Amino acid sequence: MKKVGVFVCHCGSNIAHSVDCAKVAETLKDFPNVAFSTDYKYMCSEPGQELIKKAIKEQGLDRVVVCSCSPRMHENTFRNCVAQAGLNPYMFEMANIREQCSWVHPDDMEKATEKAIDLAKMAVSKVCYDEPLEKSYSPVTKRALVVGGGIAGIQTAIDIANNGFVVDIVERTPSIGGKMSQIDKTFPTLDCSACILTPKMVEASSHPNINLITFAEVEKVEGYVGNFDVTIRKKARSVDMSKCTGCGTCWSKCPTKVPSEFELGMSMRKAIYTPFPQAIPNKPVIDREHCLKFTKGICGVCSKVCPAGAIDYTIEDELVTERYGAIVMATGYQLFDASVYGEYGYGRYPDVISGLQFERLINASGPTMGHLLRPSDGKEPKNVVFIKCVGSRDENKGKEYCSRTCCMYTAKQATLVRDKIKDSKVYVFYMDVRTPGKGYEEFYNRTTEKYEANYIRGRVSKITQEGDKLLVHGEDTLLGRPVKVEADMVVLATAMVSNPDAAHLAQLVGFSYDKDGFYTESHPKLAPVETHTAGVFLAGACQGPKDIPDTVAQAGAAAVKVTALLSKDKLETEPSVSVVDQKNCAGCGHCVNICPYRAISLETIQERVNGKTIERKVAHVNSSLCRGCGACTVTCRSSSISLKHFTNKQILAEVDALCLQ
Amino acid sequence: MIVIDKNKLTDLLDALNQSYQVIVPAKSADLTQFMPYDAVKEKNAEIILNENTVLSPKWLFLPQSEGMYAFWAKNKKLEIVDLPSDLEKMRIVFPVRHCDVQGIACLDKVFLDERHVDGQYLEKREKTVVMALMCNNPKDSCFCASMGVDRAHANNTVADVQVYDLGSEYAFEALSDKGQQAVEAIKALGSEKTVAVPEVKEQKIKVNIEGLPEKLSGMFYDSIWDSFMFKCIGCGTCAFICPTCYCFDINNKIRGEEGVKLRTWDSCMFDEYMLMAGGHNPRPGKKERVRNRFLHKLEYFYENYQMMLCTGCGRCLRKCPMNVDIVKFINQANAK
Amino acid sequence: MNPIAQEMQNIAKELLTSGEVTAVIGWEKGTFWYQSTPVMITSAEEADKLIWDEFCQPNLSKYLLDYRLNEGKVAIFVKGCDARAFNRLLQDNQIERQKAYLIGIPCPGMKDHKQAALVEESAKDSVPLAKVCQSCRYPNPVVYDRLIGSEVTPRATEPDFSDVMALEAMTPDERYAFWQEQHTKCIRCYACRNACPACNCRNCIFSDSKSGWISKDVNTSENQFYAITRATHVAGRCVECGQCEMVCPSNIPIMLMNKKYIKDINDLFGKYDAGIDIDTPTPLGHYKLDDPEEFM
Amino acid sequence: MSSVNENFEPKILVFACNWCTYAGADLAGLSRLQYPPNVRILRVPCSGRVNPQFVLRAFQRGIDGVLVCGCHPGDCHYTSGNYYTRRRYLLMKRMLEFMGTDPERFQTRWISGSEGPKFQEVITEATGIIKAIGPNRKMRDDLTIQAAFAQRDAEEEEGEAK
Repeated sequence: MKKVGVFVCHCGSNIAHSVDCAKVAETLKDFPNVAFSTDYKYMCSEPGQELIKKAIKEQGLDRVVVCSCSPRMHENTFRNCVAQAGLNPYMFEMANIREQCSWVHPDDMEKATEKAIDLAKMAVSKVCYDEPLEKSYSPVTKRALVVGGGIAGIQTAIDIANNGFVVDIVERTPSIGGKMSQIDKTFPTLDCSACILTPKMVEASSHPNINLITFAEVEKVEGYVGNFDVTIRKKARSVDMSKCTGCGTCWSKCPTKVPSEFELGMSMRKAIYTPFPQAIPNKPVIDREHCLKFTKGICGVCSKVCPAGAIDYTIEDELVTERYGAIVMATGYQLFDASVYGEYGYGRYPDVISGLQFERLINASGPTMGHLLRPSDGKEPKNVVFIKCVGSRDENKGKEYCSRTCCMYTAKQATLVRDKIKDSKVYVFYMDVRTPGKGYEEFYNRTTEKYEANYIRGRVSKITQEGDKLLVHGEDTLLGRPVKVEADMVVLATAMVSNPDAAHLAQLVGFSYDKDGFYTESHPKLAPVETHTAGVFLAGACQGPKDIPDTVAQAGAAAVKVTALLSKDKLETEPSVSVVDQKNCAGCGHCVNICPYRAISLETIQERVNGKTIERKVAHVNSSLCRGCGACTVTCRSSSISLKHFTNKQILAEVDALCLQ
Repeated sequence: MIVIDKNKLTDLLDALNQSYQVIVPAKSADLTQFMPYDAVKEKNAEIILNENTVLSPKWLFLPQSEGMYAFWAKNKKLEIVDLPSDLEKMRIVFPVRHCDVQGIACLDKVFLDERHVDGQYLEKREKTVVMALMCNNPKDSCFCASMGVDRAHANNTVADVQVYDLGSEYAFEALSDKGQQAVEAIKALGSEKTVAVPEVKEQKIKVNIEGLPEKLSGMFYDSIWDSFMFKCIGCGTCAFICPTCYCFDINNKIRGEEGVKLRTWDSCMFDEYMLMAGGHNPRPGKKERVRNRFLHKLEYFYENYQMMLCTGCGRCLRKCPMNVDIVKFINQANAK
Repeated sequence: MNPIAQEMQNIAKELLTSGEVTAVIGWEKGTFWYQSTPVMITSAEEADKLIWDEFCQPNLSKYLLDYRLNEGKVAIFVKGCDARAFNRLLQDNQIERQKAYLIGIPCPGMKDHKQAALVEESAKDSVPLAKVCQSCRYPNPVVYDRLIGSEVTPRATEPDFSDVMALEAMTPDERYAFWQEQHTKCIRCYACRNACPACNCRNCIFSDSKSGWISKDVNTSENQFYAITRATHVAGRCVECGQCEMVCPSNIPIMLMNKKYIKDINDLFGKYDAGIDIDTPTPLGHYKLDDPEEFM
Repeated sequence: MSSVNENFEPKILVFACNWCTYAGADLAGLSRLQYPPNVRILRVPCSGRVNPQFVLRAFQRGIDGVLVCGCHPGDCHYTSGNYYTRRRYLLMKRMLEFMGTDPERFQTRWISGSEGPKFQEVITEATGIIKAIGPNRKMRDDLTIQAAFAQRDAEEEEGEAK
């Protein structure tokens, strides 16, 4: 026999004005398992709580129901109260007879009282199956991993490191810097991208709390918040980092030329190379796909000329496993392949280039030393056409979403053209101009007014080549007539898209992504840098297209979340979690797939069957990860998974209680 | 004997239905079973006289779910009250084949055992007139003769009326006072005649049970079980359609502060049948369960009551989903 | 003997003699002409028990659950539906692929053994195919190690929902009356569950009355709770072998409920056939953001 | 509608997820939005916790209507719970109707924490409809022992009279 105490609150007159609280208390006295029942003016007040504590002690109550306001209001108050009287705080339930009874049925005392009695009976029925629950704790490894070394990753790492925690940055390419290092100027301030990025790169590389692991990829992630075991593949550089001084002799002597990824194929690099002059670490790697030593077994010049003896062709990929408390995904984005739009001739006409190629062409350290020249004949273009939304906002050929940055970088590029080539004309074909950022609209206005860029609202239908000119056929939808523009160069504002392996990486780490491969935040408004996998956070364009200011802001936010997590010595876990009856579990694994937190895994247990020890797989809930949603309990046909505090028996008991005549 | 033309079947049933609740074998919603004649009429169901029903008449005396008593914990005080009888009228069940009559005889052994008479069972038996039909048209699954059932004369500890199928007529012979009263009720529909017991067709299936219980008592650890258990899927079909399986489980049906103590059929083929509270199961596998069922039917019951707990009705031969065949088993055991 | 049975016996002999498998599960002739029943043989001498005829409807795959702890491999014969059942068990992590040797048999369709039981053997030809077989779309095994005979043309390309639709066309009260009558017949023998390859829980919630879901009281309401719940547990997982309906002693049209779920799943979430591709998650095991929305 | 139904007060069970619908119901209360007193809210962490078997059970025990309510798709506190709810109950609703229950008696609705008025509206509408169609007699598993106690009481009275 359980000994339930029922305490009915008047809430002054808030409840009592339409619920006969004394009657509720009186009726409940006769309900099974109720040992004590009373009503009081303010249950949450000091004397009210004393009343509960006194009754627990004097009546020997082992569980308590308070009929008052919403549990969202005072559940914790009363849990603390019963705990102070020596009960487990989870041996407590609330019946909401204010928000969901007296306040909504003010004029019908009889029915409101009847309803309050039902709600109280439901709570008593549930509390009878309550079991003491304890919070559990898991340790926190005070080290963070940032995946991706672009501006998002760098900023996150610096912020975390400045808060006193060790951070590893894993970067796939030989250098950190990311896309921002390829950009010439940044809008709307037009400051030089390298000038603001390079100091950050240097800070990251020299920070005592930051370790750069470049030319490396995440291979495997196990564990959970506070304790992720991450295996990192350090790709073979063929250069001994401890010996190399970055003097550059090797790459100046290397005979093999390869199109430069950094310059988007518009100039050449060597087979032993650093991606760009300001690369960090400024130590080369050998591109084994092209190096003659690896392809043909000849050459070996770099090894011969290296004064430090740092070249080592025998180095192999190395797998290292490190434990981290938190992971930040800052893997950035890629550019949409504009050749999908055959009508624009990208890839066919050399003078139709992407926005990022434009950045390199106009950059002082780029292939043309900052002189804007046509790739086809090296002539300076006079008429430049920009086409926006190439791949964005186009469900048919591209992506449905808006890439957010293109309006602004196109405006920026238009001004740069006008700035560098005084007698030039620029035309911008657009669908809309979106400038929702500080100083953005002003910048756009300057582009059209001061820099006299011609904005034409309409789509380009095709581009044809006429001699050494490009003929851009489009429509001016504002004037409602076709337009033809003769251009020397066409710049396509290509969409930002997710990395081709973004989904793979998300599955590896264990969080979800949307149909476009962008990583899904835990809540679009209230948890924009969290994923729903505890301990995994997002920064930058891997979550969705964004510009540099937004990326840096998000990086800072992610860093704060990581810092908050790592500053704890242990993590308190939700006591209302799912638990598996492993004896009953058949190990079908349906719950594993349904759990949004990857809290459930199959583990092998040993069992005695007919005198033999056998092994079989059953589900296991990691209570550090489980957040108690209960989706698994419904998918489990054999009811082998139960959600503590909301067990099947408890809910059935409530249903039964309410249906009693 | 009273001889009544088969054409007058409806008149006969209607006449009986005046003073009795008549139960007949019938087919409704694609299932043959014993059901009240009133329901047969209401549903326009077909009365089935020439074959064994899928469900046996066992439920008339041992319902699948039966309340034993009601309890009430109002105001925290427990009260227990007997349930009122659900038999308002005397029942008459017509016709019951000799195999099923024998089945009732088996149930009598258990529930009317002198050491303990089950009151609810007794009431149902006393309030029911059993009209046994001597069937001269056996199906290919019938083997009652082999199981010691007298095909000409029904077990007279059970049958109140013996009915003979004369082709176009039925002959009724009262075997008990209850039976006599029932025959009186239909007397007017026919005429008194002396009738010879009709010839019966031989049954195709024959098994030899001579010395079987003794033989089986030495076969508990025999390898026969290893091969015999394979097919069984552990369902309760055999036990639930069987006219003799009588195992039941006792449980509660509770609504808040009131409830009923229920007894419900159970099957030793269910894996939870022998499950102990601590989780131990003395019959953990199919082998142990199949062995128990067959040994109960053919050895243990015989040892206790000197009769087989199988009446050769052939229901399980036809309805076991995977055809676990008791005849085949007996033959194999004999051959060992 | 028909050539398929001959080849079944040959393969069984070969596999048992070579020791590749420790047992072979197939069909043998049952008590009556309309019964073919599962059999397990462990030696080549027993191979002549194996048969193949139009009553081999028992689905063999679930028997593998009894031999999970078997050291060696077990061979089983699989028709289209047995193969889907095998995939069902694989997808539910109940068996290991490498512990089974599957001998596929393209299936011409099995006769309705319940109908057959009503007539003499001489009228065998007039016995119709079992209901599920009449609209079978996967008569050829979808997974096997070895195939006997040549593939057959499926009898249907689209599922047949005419019986479901007929019921849908009734009024709620008519439908209720229909199911009341059906579920009143249920004796809760659980043959449907035990024969079903998708019912592979270690302990069924209906076996444990302490689970609180259901009492042992057999009445129409509880029977209906059982029926709906079982259909729901099997929803998106039913391989349409029809075993449930075939083994039901009370002739309850159980597949009607399973097919209702299949039809609705196809309509709502896109066409899905269970037990075909084990890497595709089951319809109730995943979701799409753009699933139909009716609850706004 | 008949006069019988005018006096009929249905009981309606509402499964409400803690984060949206329960909060929405609280908001309705805070805003003093009135609705019929026929509903009883059962709080669950997430609509994904609501096992269809709970709904069947409620009907067995004689409830007149059931609503399963959760966050709007995309708003689930646990990311995906309501997407599973949507799949499960799109099917369950159809199955219940296939079994012959009255379609009006079971609904799934998304009600967010800010939708107090929507909560009021949904409850008012559902109560009205169910009131109109009368008490639910389908699928019930009643305990019929009243007769036993009535008989016992009668006998006792008779005994006392003697």
